[in-house]
Formats: sequence, C-alpha cells, structure tokens
Amino acid sequence: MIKLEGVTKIFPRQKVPAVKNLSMEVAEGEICVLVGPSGCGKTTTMKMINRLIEPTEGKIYVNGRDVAEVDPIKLRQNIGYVIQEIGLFPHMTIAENIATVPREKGWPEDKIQERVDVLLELVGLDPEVYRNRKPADLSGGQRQRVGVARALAADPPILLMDEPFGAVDPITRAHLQNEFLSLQKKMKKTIMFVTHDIDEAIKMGDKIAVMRAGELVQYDTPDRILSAPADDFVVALVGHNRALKRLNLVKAGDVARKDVPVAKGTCSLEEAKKLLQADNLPVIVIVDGLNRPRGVAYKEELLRRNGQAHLQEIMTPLESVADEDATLYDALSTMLNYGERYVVVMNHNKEFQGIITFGYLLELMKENGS
Amino acid sequence: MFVTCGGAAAVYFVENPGSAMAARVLTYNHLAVLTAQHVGMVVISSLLAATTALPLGILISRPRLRLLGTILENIVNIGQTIPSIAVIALSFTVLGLGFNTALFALWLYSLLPILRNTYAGIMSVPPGVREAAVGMGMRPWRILFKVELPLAFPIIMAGIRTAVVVNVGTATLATFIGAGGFGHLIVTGIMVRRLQLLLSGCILSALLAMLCDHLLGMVEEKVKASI
Amino acid sequence: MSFWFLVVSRWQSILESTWEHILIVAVAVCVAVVLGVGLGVMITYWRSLAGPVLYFCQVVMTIPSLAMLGLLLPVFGIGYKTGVATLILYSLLPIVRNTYAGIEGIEPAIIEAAKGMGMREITILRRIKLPLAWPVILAGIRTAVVMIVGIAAIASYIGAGGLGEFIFRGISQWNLQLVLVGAVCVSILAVLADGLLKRVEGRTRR
Amino acid sequence: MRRLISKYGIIWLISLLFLLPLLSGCSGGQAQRAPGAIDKWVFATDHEFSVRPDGLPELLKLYGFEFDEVRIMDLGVTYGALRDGQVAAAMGFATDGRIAAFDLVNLEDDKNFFPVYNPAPVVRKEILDRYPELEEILGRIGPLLDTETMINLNAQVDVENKDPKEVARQWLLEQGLIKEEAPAPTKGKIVVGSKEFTEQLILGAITIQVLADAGFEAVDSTGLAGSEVVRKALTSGEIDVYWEYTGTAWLVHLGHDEPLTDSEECYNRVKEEDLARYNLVWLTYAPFDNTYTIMMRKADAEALGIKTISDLARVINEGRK
Repeated sequence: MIKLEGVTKIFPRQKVPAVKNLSMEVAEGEICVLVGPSGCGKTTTMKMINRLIEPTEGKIYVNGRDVAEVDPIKLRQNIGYVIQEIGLFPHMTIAENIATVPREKGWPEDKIQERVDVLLELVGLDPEVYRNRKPADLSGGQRQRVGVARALAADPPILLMDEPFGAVDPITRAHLQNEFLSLQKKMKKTIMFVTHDIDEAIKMGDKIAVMRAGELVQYDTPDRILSAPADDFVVALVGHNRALKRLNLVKAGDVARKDVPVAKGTCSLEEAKKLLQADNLPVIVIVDGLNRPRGVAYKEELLRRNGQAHLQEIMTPLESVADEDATLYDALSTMLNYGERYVVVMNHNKEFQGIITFGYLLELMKENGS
Repeated sequence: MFVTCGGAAAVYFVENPGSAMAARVLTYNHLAVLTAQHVGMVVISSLLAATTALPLGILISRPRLRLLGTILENIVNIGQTIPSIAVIALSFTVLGLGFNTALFALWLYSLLPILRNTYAGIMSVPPGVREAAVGMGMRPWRILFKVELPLAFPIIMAGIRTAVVVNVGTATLATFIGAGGFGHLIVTGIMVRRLQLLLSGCILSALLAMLCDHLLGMVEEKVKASI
Repeated sequence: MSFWFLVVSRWQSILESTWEHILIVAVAVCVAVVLGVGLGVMITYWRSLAGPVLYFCQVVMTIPSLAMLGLLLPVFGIGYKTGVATLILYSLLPIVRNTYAGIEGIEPAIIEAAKGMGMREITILRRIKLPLAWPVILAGIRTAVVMIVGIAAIASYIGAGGLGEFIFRGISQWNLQLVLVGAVCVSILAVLADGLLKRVEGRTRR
Repeated sequence: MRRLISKYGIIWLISLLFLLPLLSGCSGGQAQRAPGAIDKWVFATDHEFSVRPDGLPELLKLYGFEFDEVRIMDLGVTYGALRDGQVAAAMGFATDGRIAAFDLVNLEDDKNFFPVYNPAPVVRKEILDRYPELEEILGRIGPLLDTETMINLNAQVDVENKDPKEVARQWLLEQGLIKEEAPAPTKGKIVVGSKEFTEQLILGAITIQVLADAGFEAVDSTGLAGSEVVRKALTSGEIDVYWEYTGTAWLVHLGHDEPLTDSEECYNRVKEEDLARYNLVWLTYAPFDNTYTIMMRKADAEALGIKTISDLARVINEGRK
C-alpha cells in the first residue's frame, strides 16, 4: 500500500513546484496509473516513493512506514523498479541483470539461479536460450520482459513502472500489456505505473490519477474517468471517442451471454431449429465433445433447409472469435473485421464461454452509461 | 614479435656499428642499461599515473563533486596543450636533474589523459542505466564497481593506452636531464650525425611503444572477458 | 628575475619565435590537410588500401617525435624542413582517419540519390561527400593542430626555430622562467588554435 | 571484477610505497657534503662530448684515468649539476659565465688535449681594403679579452640577466675604448654579424659600439643561428664582420681533421689559409680560449689540491688503490 500526504516537490533554482500538495492512496494489489502530459510531475511523484527524489514537503508511506525513516537502499530493494528498456545493464548477461537485487540482498547463489530461471519462464523467455545473452542481442520487447523480470526478482510487494512499454512498437506493446495484466492477476502487486498514453492508462489501471502541472486533477476508476471526466482538461486528455474507449474496460468473458443454444455437430437440423426458436440469435454454435466451438450455423441457412441432414453439413468454420480476456473493444473490432454481428468467446482451453452479439453490445453500453 | 624485432635490431646495430663513435655507445651492456632506464621510467610512471588518476577521476565524477570535476576537466584540457618537453623542462628546473625528476614529469604528463578518460568514461554511462541501478537499491560502491567502471572500462583503457604510448615517446626526452633511456641514443646520433645510433634509438623506442600498446590491448581483452 | 620581467624585456624575440612557431605549424598543417584529405578520399575508393594506410599512420604515431626528427634529419638536414616534415607526418593520422570516417559515415541513401540524379563521381565527391564529411575532417585537423603545436616545440632541438628554443635554452641555463615562457606561449597557441578551429567547425555545422 | 579490485588494491599499495620515498627524495635537491668528500667520481657531460673522437674517450686515454660513472645530459645542464653536487666533475665551455657565478674552476689542460678556440674578428678583404683603419680599431679589442674577463661578461648576461649591449657598453667605457656619446656616422656602412649564443652577442655588441664610436654606420645583424649560417652570410656579403673561433674555422670551415692545440700556430695557419682560399682577413685574436674544459667545484678542487687534469687523474687513481 502506498500513501502520499500533501507531497510537494520544488527543484532547486525553480519557482514553480514540480508536484504541488499531492495526496493519494494506492490500495494493496491495485494498479494505479499516473497519467498526464510530459512535465506534469508524474515521474517526479513516482521517484519520490523510492526516494530517488526527496520531497520538499509532505509524507509518503509505504506499507504504513514513512519512507523518510527507512534506509533508502533497503527501501529500494523492496520496491521493484521498471523503466524503459535503456535501464538494462548492457555489460551484464540477462541472468546477471535479473540477479542484481537478490545479489544485493545476499541471497545464496543457487537460489538466485533458480529464481532467475523461474522469472525468465514467468515473462515468457526460455531460460536456456536467453540466460547468457546480453541485452544488445534482444529485441525491444524481449528487453522489456527482462526489465519486468528484473524488477520482480526479489519478489517485492510494490512495483514502480515508469513508461515501461514506451519504447516498443504498438503491436508488441499491446502484447506486453496483456501478458503483464495476466501476470498481475496472479501476483497481486501494488503498482504505481506512469504513462503519458491515456489508452494504456485505461487498459492497465485499476485507478487512474490524472495530473496536470503538478496537481492531481482527478483520481478515479477508468470507467469514471471516461464517463464522468472532472473537467475539460480530462475530457481533452481522454479524447472525443471516450465512449468507444469504455469498451476497453469490459472483458468479453465477463459479459458474454452463456444462455445461448449450443449443439453438437451430430445434432439433426430439426432439433437445432427447436433450440433456435427460443432465441433471436443470428447463429447457433456447434461444439465438439469437449465443449470446444467448431463452427457456426447461420439462422437463415438453418431455416431454409429441410430434411434429415445434420448440423455438420451446414457448418461454417469459426472466424469471429475472442478470448475471454479480450475487451469488448477487441470483440467489436473482430466483428467489424469479419463483417459479422456476433463474436464467440472462448476461454484459454478453447472451451466455449458464450457469445456476444452486436445488439447485446449496444444494450450493455446503454446500461453502463447511465 | 616485438621483442624479437627489438632484439634483432639491437644485435644488428651492435654487430654493425658503422663507426667507431657509434661502437663506443652501442654495446650490449650499455643498451641493457638504457633499456632498463627507459622501461623503468615508463612502467613506474605509468603505474603511478594510473593509480593516482583512476581514483581521482572516479572522485571528481561523483555527483557532489561535479563542479570540481568540470573545473578539473578544463584544467586537464589546457594541461594537455603543454608540450611534453616543457613538462620535462619545468620539472627539471624545479626538481633538478635525474631519474626521479623524469619519473615525476612522466607521471604528471600521463596523469592527464587517464584522468580525463576516467572522468569522461564514467560520465558516458547512460543516465537510464545509472538510475535503474539506484532505483533497484544498489549500494553506491556496488554501482561504481559493477555498473559504472565496467561500462567506462573501454574508455578508461583507451586513455591508459594513449598515456603509455605518449609516455614512451616523452621518456626519450628525459636524456636531456640526465635520466638516460633510448633518447640517449637518439640525441647522441643527432649530435654526431651517426645514423646507426639514431636508428637504434628510434627503432627500440618505437618498438617499446608498440609492445606496450599491444600488451595493454591484451590486458583489455582479458579484463573485458572477466567482467 | 621574474617571469613578467622576462616577458617584457624579451617580448621581441618571444614574438619572433611565436611567429616562427605559427609558421611551421601552419605550413605543416596546410600540406597535411592536402595530403591527408587526398589520402583519406583515395582509400574510400581503393578499399583494400584503407587498412594498410591507416595502420601506417597508426605506426607513425607510436614513433617518439624526437626519434622521428632524428630519422628525417639525414633526409632534410638541420632546420626548418625536417621540422615541417615531421609535423606533417604526425598530423596525417588524425586527418586521414577522420576523412575516411567522415566519408564512410555518410548515409548511403544520400549518395544513392546523387547517383540516381545522374551526378558524376567527381561531382558527388566535390558537392556531396566532402561537404558532408567536412565537419568530421575539421575535427581531425583540430586534433592534429593541437598535437603538432606541442611537437613543434621539440622540433626546435634540430634547429627548426619556434618557441621550443626558449624551453631548450631554459634547460641549458637551468632557468625556470625561460621554460615557462616557452611552455605558456605554446600552450596559449594550442588553446587559441583549438578555439579558432572550433569556431570554424561550429560555423560549418550550421 | 572482484578479483580486479583486490589486484587494484595491491597496485595502489605498491605505488604508495614507491611514491613516498620519491616525494621525499625530490624535495631535497642539493646534496650537502663537506668539500672534497667525494666518494664516487661522477662526471657530467653532454651527448656529443661523450662520444667525439676529440672528446671524453680520448681525454681519458691521454690522462690515463676513468670516472666511476658518466652521466649524460643536455649541454649547459652540467654547470648546475656540478653546483648542486650531483656530480663531482663536469665538462663545459671555458668562458661560460656560470663558472664564476657557481664557484667552479676550470682544470688546466696541462697535456694540451683540447683544441684551441681563440676568437678573432673576421673581415672580408674588400671591406678592409676600403677601410684600412679597421685593422687598428678592431685589433685593439682582442688583447683586452682574457678568459677571466670573458667569463665575467658572460656571467653578467647569463647569470645576472643583463642585456648584452649594456654589458658590452659598460666594459668598453671602463676600458676607455669608446666615448660616452657616439659621433654621428661620417663613414660608410658596416654590417656586424654574430652567432646566437651569449658570448657571440656580447662580442657583436662590442664590435658595433666600437665601430659607431669610430664614426661608422654600424648595422646590427647579430644573433644569426649557428656558425655555418654566419660564415655563409660573411662570404656572401650579407655581413661584413663577425667573431669566429680559430678552432672552429680550422675544423669546420677549412675542413681539417686534426685539431690544433696551440693558439698561435692555429691562428696563423687559419689566417693564412682563409685569406688565400676565401679572401677573408683574421684580425688580432683574443687570448681567451672558448674551448672545452673540465670543471670542478672550487671548494672540492682546493680541498683535494687539484689544479690540472693530471691532478684529477692522480687523485682518482690513488683513490682506487
């Protein structure tokens, strides 16, 4: 847990404070994203937490202890710190990079090596391949993974991340973000995350702190930031398409309709028709014996056909699908991509989770918006 | 290879002095003494310079002494424009004749490039890397030895190599103040117009410079592999 | 006798020596620039020569300047000429190296574009390559000048004149002031030359 | 890396051990010892003298002794090295001003080893033909310049840092060779040259002032590099007169190999040959001889009773037994 109380920072030989009387609290296991234009004091705020910068006024508590009273070395060793990929030590191997803090803490060597391998696995890098490489041999995305692994090395309860995904291309960034979120689901770290990208903030944050010129403009959940921006500055920051952005906040798996007709491929058309009548869905989903979707049969096609045929014969292979972790935004874009009015949601084991249709999506947004 | 070349050159010149005057200077004994003097001057002064300039360079690169660092950097830059012969001459007029004076002058003159490169090397460590180290809670000493020095190492080593090669050349001037060395052969050769003397001095000092450079290059590779 | 008294009473000969010093260095640099840039350009065309030429320059640098003066003495004789020849040799390395690096460092696309527009090689060299590499070449010249201003002081020993005479006379007469005059003047010359070239460099960069 | 640190620590310690005695050794400078208490005969010489056939090796052979150690340094540094007691004896030039200033003595070359270098004004014949009075005017100077006088004049410039012109004028006034005010020039132009070292500058200044006093328009072209340059200037007519040393002319300009060690003989042979071959006239020569010399500290020499090089050889050889 991180708590800031009336924190002000004035840099030497400057009149305007970089951070002005800031108070906020990050609850345990939450990701708090500091967002705002460059120079708004978000990085300064973050660096005051691990005492890279000392506040001029105010108090900062980490896990209930005033950081000013903790030895900065000890403090920092218990706070993971991730910055852009440039922060890796270029002369050390990946393993040595990750082992930095455990070494500082004096862990035994075998435990360190074990930990390095675990962490490399965790961030999706094969230890056998990458352990002894130098950062220069890695791609930007891989380096960023190592950066995260290094910050997690001593299993600190708190993470500070300063634009950690800033230096990679958009596709890799989205990938890293998703991976990190699923990692966080397991780790439940308390995270302070700095970015200037509002989309990233909305995607990553449990809470978003919008800052301007050293002051906290709004500190709220992403949904509230989008639906009830505090002032024009926040409106401008989130952009005019904030309604669309809200789709980002909802996971497909959470809202997918599960009470939909599902049938095996061996099901006869007559039976299928019966299933369909109960609903106004455009398709019927065909699954295999393990409840994994195989394809769909369109309603019109089904109604047109007669006779003793099985569903299999009118099955169209599955295209418009989404992972349960995908946001509604992703689901919508999949629909648009394939020109369909539905998307089938599956979990990680490729099992059927439900279905989201276009009409249903509109309804959902209407409900949430009010 | 260098040693072989040097030895071959020395033997050739001793066996074929070309003139009575050159023969008087070119004896194995005398060459051994001159070599010992030259190598002694270079090695001792370089070692001293490295051991003083490195800590000093590290010291002035500390953030708290940044101002001192900038000032010293400028002094060093100006100091490097003073010709080597002037440094020898100045220390000579102040400290008097002999080996120790030469040692002092050589030490002073090789101090500058090493100091400058140590400072520049440490300053060239990317700020992001240093910040990451601090942010992870590494202790200042560990940051210095595990991050800053290894990263600055190639630049520091370049400074040492420059210093030593220049040092070998400057040491030839020490003969003016009675400290011996290969300069003795060169100056005598110029004075009495004996090419054999001149050449032996030139070749031996040039080979020594190359040898030093080569050895330091090997050291650099070794150390680089170990960090 | 104090340093300033010496400066005041001998200002004429100091000025004369300074002028000599400037002259030797200037002549050497002019020749070295022509030779060095030429050589540097040449080895960008004959790649196989680049290694040997750069290595030769490197070797020259390891020869002590006193030895170089001695080696060239039988060729050029006592005095000015040997001094200039030595200084030329020493200034070659930085100039050749930087010319080579400067031209090699040009974005290949630029030269491609020039070729694509139908420029002849000589025009490309004159209009594209040299102007683009010029700041780097100038940096090399600057290094060379600062270095040979110092070496010129040693050249006084073989009668090339210049401020080194004060230094050598200072050694002979065990006179700190004379050495100081020489050292300070050489140092000032070097700093001035450096500053001047830096300004020229700054102007070409713009 | 950790190994490097420990290695580094050791290097640091070793160099400290080196540095401390070094620094304490540096601060000392002058060695303090009783006059004559020389336990090691160290000889200071420049590079040239140490190998020349008419230099140290033959000298030692002729007098039959050896120094314990020969230290080679820049010409001119030898005087200071001797003064500071870093060496027991040194080579130098007989008329150098520092011999007087540093309390040194020249040891007499009792076996006439060194070639003679007496200076005399050298004039082109055509100038002398035009102004025959020059022979008398310049001829007066030479005989007044003995070794002692020249050392003193040199010392005034080299040690007291006076202007050579002022030193020359003072001496000429003392000798009554010139009047306080030089008359306006009534006779023709005479260009006076000289080499670039102190003694030559003084001789040049003396010549100029004497000529001016005699009503000539004396042009100052003194301080021209080495002897080759000045000699060339004279033969080509750029200058009209300068002081040359007999030994130099004999060995360098006239190209003889065997040095002459008798002043009179050397002067006469040079005068004769130069007139015949180059049309140059040598005027009366000065008795001072600017040749090589072996010097010791006055206190040491007196304490050990050394006056000549033979004495030195004896003392050293006896000390060996």
